[in-house]
Amino acid sequence: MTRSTTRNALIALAALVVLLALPHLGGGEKLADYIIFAAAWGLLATGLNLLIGYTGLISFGHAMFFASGAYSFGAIMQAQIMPVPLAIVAALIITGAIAALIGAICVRLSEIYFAFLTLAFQMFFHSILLSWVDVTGGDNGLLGGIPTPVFFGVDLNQPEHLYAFCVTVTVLAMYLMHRIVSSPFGFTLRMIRDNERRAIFLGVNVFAVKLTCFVLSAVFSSVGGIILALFISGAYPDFAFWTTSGEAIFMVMLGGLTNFFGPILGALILTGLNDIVVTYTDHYGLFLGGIILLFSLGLRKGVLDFVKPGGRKSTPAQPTADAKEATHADA
Amino acid sequence: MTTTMLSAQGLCSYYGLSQVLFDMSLSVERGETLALLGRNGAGKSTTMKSLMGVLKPARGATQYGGKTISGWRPERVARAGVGYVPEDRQVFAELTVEDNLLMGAKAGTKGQRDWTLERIYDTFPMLTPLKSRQAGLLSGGEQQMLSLARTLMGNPDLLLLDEPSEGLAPLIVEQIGHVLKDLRAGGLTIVLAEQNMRFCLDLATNAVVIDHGTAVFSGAIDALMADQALIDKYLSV
Amino acid sequence: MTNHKLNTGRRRFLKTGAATAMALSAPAILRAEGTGAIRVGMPTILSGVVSILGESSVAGAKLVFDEFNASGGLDGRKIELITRDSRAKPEEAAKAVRDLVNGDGCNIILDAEASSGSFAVQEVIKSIGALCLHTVSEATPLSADPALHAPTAFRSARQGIHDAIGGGAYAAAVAKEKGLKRWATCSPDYAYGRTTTAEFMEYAKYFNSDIEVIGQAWPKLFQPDYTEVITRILQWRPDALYSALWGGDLVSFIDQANLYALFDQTETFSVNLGDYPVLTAVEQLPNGMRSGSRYNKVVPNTPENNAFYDAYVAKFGTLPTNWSWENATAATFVIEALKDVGTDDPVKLAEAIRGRTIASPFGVDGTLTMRAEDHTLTGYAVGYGVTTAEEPFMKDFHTSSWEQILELEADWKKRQGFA
Amino acid sequence: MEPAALLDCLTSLSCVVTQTTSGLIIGMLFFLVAAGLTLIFGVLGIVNFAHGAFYMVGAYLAYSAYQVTGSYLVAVLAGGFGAAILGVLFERFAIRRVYGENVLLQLLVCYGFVLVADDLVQIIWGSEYLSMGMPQAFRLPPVFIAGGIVPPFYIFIITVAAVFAAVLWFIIERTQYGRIIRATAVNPTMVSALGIPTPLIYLSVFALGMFLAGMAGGLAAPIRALTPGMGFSVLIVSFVVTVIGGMGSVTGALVASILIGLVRSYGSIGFPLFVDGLMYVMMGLVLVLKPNGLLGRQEASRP
Repeated sequence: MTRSTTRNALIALAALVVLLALPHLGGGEKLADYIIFAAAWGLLATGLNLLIGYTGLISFGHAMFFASGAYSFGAIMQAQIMPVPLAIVAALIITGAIAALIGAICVRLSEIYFAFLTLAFQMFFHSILLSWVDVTGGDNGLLGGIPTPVFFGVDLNQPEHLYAFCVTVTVLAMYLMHRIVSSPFGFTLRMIRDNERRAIFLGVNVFAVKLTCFVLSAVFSSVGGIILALFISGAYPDFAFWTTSGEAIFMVMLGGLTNFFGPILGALILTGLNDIVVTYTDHYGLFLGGIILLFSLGLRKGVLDFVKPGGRKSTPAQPTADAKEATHADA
Repeated sequence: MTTTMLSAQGLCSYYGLSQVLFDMSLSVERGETLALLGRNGAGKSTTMKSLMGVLKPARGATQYGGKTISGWRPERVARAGVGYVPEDRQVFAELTVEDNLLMGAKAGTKGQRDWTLERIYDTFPMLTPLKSRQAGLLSGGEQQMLSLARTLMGNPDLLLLDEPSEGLAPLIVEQIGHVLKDLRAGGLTIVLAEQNMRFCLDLATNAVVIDHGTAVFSGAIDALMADQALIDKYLSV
Repeated sequence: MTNHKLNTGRRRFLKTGAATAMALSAPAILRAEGTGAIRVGMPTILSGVVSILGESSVAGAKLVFDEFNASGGLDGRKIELITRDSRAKPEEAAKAVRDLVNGDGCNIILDAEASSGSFAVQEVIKSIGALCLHTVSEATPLSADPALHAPTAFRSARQGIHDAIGGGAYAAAVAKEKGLKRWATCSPDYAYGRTTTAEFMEYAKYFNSDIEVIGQAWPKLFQPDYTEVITRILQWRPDALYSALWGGDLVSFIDQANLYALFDQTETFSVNLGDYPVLTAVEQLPNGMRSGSRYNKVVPNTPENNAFYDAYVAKFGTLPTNWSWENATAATFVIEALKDVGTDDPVKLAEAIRGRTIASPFGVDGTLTMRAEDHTLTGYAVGYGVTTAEEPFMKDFHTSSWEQILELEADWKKRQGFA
Repeated sequence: MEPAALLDCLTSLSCVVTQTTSGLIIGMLFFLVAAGLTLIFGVLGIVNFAHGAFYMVGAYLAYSAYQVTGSYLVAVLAGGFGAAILGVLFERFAIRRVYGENVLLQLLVCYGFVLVADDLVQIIWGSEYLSMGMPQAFRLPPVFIAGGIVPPFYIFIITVAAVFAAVLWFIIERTQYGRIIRATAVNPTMVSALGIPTPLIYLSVFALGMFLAGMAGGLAAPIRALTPGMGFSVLIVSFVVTVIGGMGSVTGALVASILIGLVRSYGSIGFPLFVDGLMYVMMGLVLVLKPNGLLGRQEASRP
């Protein structure tokens, strides 16, 4: 272990301790619920950002992996064939396999077409969840709750245990993702994002790298789905609906896609905003839509994009071709 | 009658974060043909773009016909009488030759419509049989003619002509030269950015030499020709 | 995934934490008791395509609670209704319920969620123990399946199987009279549409063995265009058509099928047609379409039900829906139980509601009962009538016999393994 | 799967007539929405996720206009122009600010707009289902052509949509304005350097697209229930149509719309449970095999 990885591990541990202590310092269950919810969404968003922010691939279909994590975990637990930790691993493997299949088809495409194809797959996945009633319960979701037998003395039926478990898994997943993006692999991703041609010249197998990233991104996003499934003791088709992807993308944008912690900050903000808007008004769309418009037309950059300017510059506000024009001109 | 038609002072332009023009200045008199010389990458095209408003200079000012036009959008500059023929021609590949010409059609600043399709086909006879051909299928020389003709359809008072001879066969270059001479004779003011000095000699009266985004010489083209050291330093390949 | 070392560390931490958490969360129940307002939480859908569901649910409950508050409340304690928009997302519904109970101190939840949301709410109720009345979901397993049972959760809504038995018997009789043998169905392609349709046809065949299903169309929920489904049904040339489409989808379907004169050629049984928002939206309601009972001023045609209708319209300016009466009923159960118990302790309230019979404008015999064995509402108006284009929109209403419904329901439960 | 039923249908003239016309009506209404979507993408480079919201607004405005005037024509025009005016405001104050920006930012602007629009519609028109009702002139029994059933109203809609397709084609291929928008799609800078105000072109194309969406909403108002959020399902199909036809190609949108319409009408007989699935599979296949769509433009080739 190098010094910086030791330091990061210590930071992660400290974050975990703080998170575990938080609800007991006066926040109560409301705070715990909020944190679990934001953690689930935050993992989806951070996983997604491995693609968007680090590789420059905009997936509009990540909700399907969020759902596949939740559904496979829930279904395995309902079948009562393995304990929670193994079921999680199995759910991640299943998601990884699905992602590898879909990724192999999608990552060859660029830009908007990649986004559309992932969106198409997601809609297909969603319709399977709805119509394969025997396995998925259709629109009723996985009926009957998700049983969670005690393992290693952890009883997820107790709110305190559930909270501690979810927070631990989240911190662990975040730590692993951080290690990935700061590894040589992470640098390769950024090189592909910034200059794919250069990467090819340098002998990088771009397809393999993109596919690996796609799978990793899907797997981490599915951890978020598993946490949400644990929290509400069920899985529902709307996990795979495009609006779920849309919200995750908004979280990435809101927090900032150039910063590793941007998406999770975005998740914290948006989850909080949702709670506030729903609590104080019946006009969700008006308020949240207004906030989104203000953000996208006013701020334009995520919160953490301001704190730490990343490698990406924003292009001037002119139609696409103008911007293209400027870059291929002489000097 | 010599009045200043177009002048620029202290233009600084950027592509993204990299600066390309540094304090670039020039001035063109009415009816004059000004050659903008310099090596590849010296900043000629950037100067043209900055004058046209296609690229917004970060600093500096441009006056045209007594008005400050820096900061104007290109269409406003064009409507004020400036015609622009870009370096890489930029014909609309999917449109036919005639549609390309019609795209450029507009009245001049005094409402004149001197350039009609007939006159264009007279001036550029090689375009006549190509009328309904897609512009993308034309040869480089034909595209250059088309691009120039398209701009003329807008009846400009001043022509910004960027590297018209680039990559073309000598015969075509010669034809273009003839057309330009006729235009000059008709009273059109021309700013001609070129690497090909020989091409400019016949056409231009004055010259500006650009290097590293700034004007290193400004004066009569004869004076430039006389200064072999300057030519060696900034223009020889 | 789980690291043993981490676990032991956390467990030690948890022990101290758990005690604090208990101390903090337990008073949530205590706090709400006493003299403050009694808080009733309602997660529901207030935005999007089915926002009418939420709006009319809130209105139905509000009508009853406001009246109760105006008459002095529970020894001066008012009932406060707190609503949360779940945007039809089950996870939001679950979180809203937790928040309503833990954060807002609601011991009573009226769950006005569509079926997926109601299953999510049921899971929360199982672990959190508040009193819950599901007021919208007609999904049968919610209360029929013992595996889903929660001691403090009830269904104050139609139960799919009740309508299926009542509707099946009615359809069988009409089929016999008119010689309708070849049946087609057209229902939305999701759990509600599929189970409702299967159960309806099952009982129609049970009562009339001549009935034969010759084709089934399953349009998607919220599909904008039904043309391909309509022309397909035309190809089958059925004698009769059953549909579980509802809401805006049903309005679109009728408008589009009218163009093909579908309803002139087939006898139509549309379980969800008889709801005011649908009836008033369809501009050209074909004559003689048959509908199951939803909410109607004249079903049952009693002064009490007429009075409810009038009060509702006067207060909200809109017509009551099926969801309105279901929520009004839930609110009435809550109030009756509160009067009995005197506090809003969920366990005591649940005891008071279990098996309770209340006087109600919506009961066939003027009463409704919350059946003790499976916490399901019985006694409401089930049956079919012929819809008309003008007020009261329903004629020749045939009320199904509850005796028959209960008998066949018991049998059905056995077959499903629910009893 | 019921291939036998499909075969039966294909060998029966009456069935072919019925299914083909129903395929056309499904397709042509999608086309009106998709045409604007694809035009806006082609010229402005914007994926307009708010398109469905304009369709919805058009339908609601048409409903209100019909309530007041009783004229279907006025209603449809109110839907079209109302949506166009709203489109002008949206372009001027929102979309214009994100041209050339990250596509995610564009999506967010549209997403925010959709949320606000849905909620405002709910506040203004209420959450009840609304139905405009069939205009008196079209309350006719269906006609039988070679044994196939065809509602007169649908003959009207197909005609209107076909006329609009022809007018659009004419505008784009045969007018100066059409030349300008085709050129702007490829090289806006050059267009602007020729003295043509591209911001106005963008604005007008956006307004045209919104006009088409709003008019489609108005045209469909007699046969589709109005609810807040109704634009969404229309949007999804329009996207599929746009992608299959080729983003930016109006002709492609027409071909793909009719294709999708026919697939739906015949598919509902041959493989009823897979009609939606087939749409997505078609879209997926097109994206993999021919990312630019059936008739999509190749990337601008500049000399």
